[in-house]
Amino acid sequence: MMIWSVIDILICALVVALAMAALYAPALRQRVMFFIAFGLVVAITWARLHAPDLALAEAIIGAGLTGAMLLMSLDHTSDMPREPASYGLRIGSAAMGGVLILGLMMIVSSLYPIHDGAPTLAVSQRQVESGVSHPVTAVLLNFRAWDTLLELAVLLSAALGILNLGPARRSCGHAASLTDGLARVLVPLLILSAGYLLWKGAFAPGGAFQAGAVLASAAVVIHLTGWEKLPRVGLRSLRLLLLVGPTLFVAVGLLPLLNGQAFLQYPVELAGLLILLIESAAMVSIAGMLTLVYLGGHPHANWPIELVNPKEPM
Amino acid sequence: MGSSPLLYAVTGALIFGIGLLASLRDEALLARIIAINISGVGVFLMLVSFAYRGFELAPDPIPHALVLTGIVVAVAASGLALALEKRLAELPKSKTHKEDSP
Amino acid sequence: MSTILIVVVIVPLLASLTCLMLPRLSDRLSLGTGLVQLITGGLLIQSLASGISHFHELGGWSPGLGIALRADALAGALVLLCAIVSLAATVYARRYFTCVETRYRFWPLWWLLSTAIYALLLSADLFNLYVTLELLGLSAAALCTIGAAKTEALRSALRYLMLGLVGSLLFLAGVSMVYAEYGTLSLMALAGQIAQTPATLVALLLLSSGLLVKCALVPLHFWLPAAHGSAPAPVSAVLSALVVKVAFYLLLRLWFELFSPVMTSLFATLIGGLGAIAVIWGSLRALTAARLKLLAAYSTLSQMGYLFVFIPVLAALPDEETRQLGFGALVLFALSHGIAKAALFLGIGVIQLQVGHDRIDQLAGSAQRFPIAFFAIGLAGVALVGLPPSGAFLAKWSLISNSLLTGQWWWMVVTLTGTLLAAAYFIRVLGAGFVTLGPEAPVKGVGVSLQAPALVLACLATFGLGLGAASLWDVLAMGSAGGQL
Amino acid sequence: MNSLSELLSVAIVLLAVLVFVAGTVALIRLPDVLSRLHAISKIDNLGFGLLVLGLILIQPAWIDGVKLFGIWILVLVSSAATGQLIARHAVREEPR
Repeated sequence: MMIWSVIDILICALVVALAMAALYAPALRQRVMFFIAFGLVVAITWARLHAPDLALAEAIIGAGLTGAMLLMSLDHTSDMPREPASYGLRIGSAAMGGVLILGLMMIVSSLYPIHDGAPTLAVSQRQVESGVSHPVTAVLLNFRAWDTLLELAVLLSAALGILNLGPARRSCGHAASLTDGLARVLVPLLILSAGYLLWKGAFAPGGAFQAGAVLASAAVVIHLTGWEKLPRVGLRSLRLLLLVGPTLFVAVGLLPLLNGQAFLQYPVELAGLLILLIESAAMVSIAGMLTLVYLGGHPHANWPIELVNPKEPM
Repeated sequence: MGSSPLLYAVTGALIFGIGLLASLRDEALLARIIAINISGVGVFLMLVSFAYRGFELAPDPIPHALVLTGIVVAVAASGLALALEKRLAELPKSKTHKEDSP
Repeated sequence: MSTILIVVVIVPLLASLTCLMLPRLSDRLSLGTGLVQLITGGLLIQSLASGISHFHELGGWSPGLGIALRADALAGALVLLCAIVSLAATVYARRYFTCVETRYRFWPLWWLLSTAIYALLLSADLFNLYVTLELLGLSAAALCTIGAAKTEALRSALRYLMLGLVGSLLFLAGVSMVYAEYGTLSLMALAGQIAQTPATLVALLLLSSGLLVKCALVPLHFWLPAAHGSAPAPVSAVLSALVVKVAFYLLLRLWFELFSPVMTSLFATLIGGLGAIAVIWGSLRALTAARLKLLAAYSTLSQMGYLFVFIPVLAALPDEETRQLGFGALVLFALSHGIAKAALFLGIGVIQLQVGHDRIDQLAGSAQRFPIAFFAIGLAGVALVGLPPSGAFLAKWSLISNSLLTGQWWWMVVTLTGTLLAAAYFIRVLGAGFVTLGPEAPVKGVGVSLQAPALVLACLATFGLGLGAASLWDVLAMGSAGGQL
Repeated sequence: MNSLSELLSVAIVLLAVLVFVAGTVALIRLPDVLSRLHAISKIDNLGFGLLVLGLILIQPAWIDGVKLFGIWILVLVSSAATGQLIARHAVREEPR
């Protein structure tokens, strides 16, 4: 069993080293590269800590999408002005920070051994009523469904904030036949695996967020290859795309209120089906929102609606 | 064998601290977004290592759901910040004189 | 299993989604939603006053397993405050944003912000509070950039967003440590178990510092004046009146309900000291502010300082009865500041919309041109300074008498100097405004429905809360506000 | 206790590690972009290929072997494409 602690030490050392590199590398471009590597090693850490859902999400969202966004915004960020703060200030803040971090590390280690709280035991006991056999999906979409609904609202508010800002990034795609070929291989595969991830979410690691993120990465590939031939997403369908996830979630949540039950209390026998329904709608919306978050602006000039004349009488 | 989650929790606390300190430094926005994301991963690392129950037992699913929510929230916030900065870079450097009434 | 809590939280979310789907209906829909929220808030307070405590286990799972929504008198009072201020700001925003397209972009985000506020006030789960805090920060930052946002507005919104993220991260670290130690996230379950251990103390520090960043207490305040000063008027009204106050509500919840065994008097005095610095420093900066909105933002800083000065006084109060009254005074002060500050920002917005700028030294003649708006600003000033008819006067009076009762006379000195400084910077505004222009000045009036919300709020702040304060106290007493307080 | 296939897979994986190390050293030491590119693509197809082969041998279910093989094909496709793009960019940069 000694071998595992060696591996653990290696992984932790690698994670800390990449974090330091991503924070203190001289040039911005290097930092982004180190950050993407950091995201991938963290995905391996989640796998080591028996959290496959998070490994998927970290690889796709943490390293993939966030990395792609950072790379795309590198071109309009001037490199950092090189005037480091006074030597004393830097040493002082580093020392003070170091002491605080050491204190936090000692306190965290004093928390062990961790024992299961009441909610954890309740999750395993009542797993069968949740309608799905994978515990993480059960917690996400049944026991703590309110968190997930608010999280969709967070994504929606970010997407709306971005849509109101300005035009989206121009696709810098030099439609070379090579990238075309790559996209022709990757995009169908990504869409296929998104569907697979969505379906698998009920009984194994996967689910709406990972599937939505995979779809968004397919959109990133399309944006990079600069395919103009694709049908333009109309304003109304863009709005519908953003809405279908949260709206369906709220609607399914409100139904139980009609016969006196609590909000989001799915009938036990229908729970599995309802969760699949919510997840597929959420996947579509998440894919749309994450693509907009990557594009950094609205694809249509007169978002949110085509006005006949701007001063349309109310 | 119970020691390994403690190692990850302590690493998580270390990364959380380092990331937070770096995010307070006055640098290009991109660097601060990277710092905040790294600090977020630090907290998630602490959460997941609190959930780890060793090789044989299944881990506690609740922190995994929390961290999944955290990852998605982090990418939403980073995306909004990057879009704001892109817009700032696009706006003409001179102060637009049109007053704030739309 | 009270469904009124669900109505309070879900109606704004549905409104946001419908405004996004059917932009042409969004104006009328927003007015309707504002009214529905006001009625629901009234019903909630009424049922709380008659002693019913509201509880809703989401998904039907027991609180330990699932998330629960809960409303006691404190939460009910703030829900009503939010309903009143957001209705007034909604009516105002409908006229303020003349461009139709901006309004269509404004409404969905506006109702997402309201959803975040209501969800945060009613939530009884620690991690759920983190998600609502994030939704609050993101939608508020997005709203600051609505309309033709200048570079200055964008830059301050970006700084606001980044600091909000730092605050949320600190909060999340605190949440993870509480979960590691106690194994549960539900506030009710935690309230009984919290014990005096080093890890709990560190968790309290992390949670509190995260929230202190969000309600801009002195060392962490520099983002507030720019953000509130450069946002559109209805947004900065809600930012100053509600968003900052909701973060303070969370601090109250944590300090007095969850972590009360860990709260030492030293911690309370330190917080009171920081509050005192905020009161003085905020008022001084308001005195020298060049623009009306900056003045209002600095005044928010100093008024929030008062709320923190209440903390050591309440902590030191001996018996339960006076503590209940003192807590009632704190809530009264928070309500009256919220409504008065919203009235002030909405009034300033009227002037800025018409005149094109809000520089104080060039305000000449604005009392002539916008009599209603300027009267509303004056009335709001009365409530903010804390002159007799207003609720703030009663709250400050109770603060001063309690501070003398507990022998901490210095809080009285801080309150008095703060009030004098506040009076000074308001007189400066009124003086500049009442300078009359020559007869030939173009007196271009402004639509009443743009000025009415500010006036209604100002009257509510001074007369409504002043005369109706007694009913607030017995609602709080009946609903056992703040749990163990 | 370890059967023939386990011994074989350990050997192959060690070989793969060797290729990774060699590729990394080459990446650091080689002077210009194109030759470095050569080193990286070696890591991708040969090193990773050996690693996948080693892992396939000890997979209980054959379907996992197919998945691993699929992963290798994907890595090959993407590294070929990116290698080409980097090379074209490097060549265009060179004359200046």
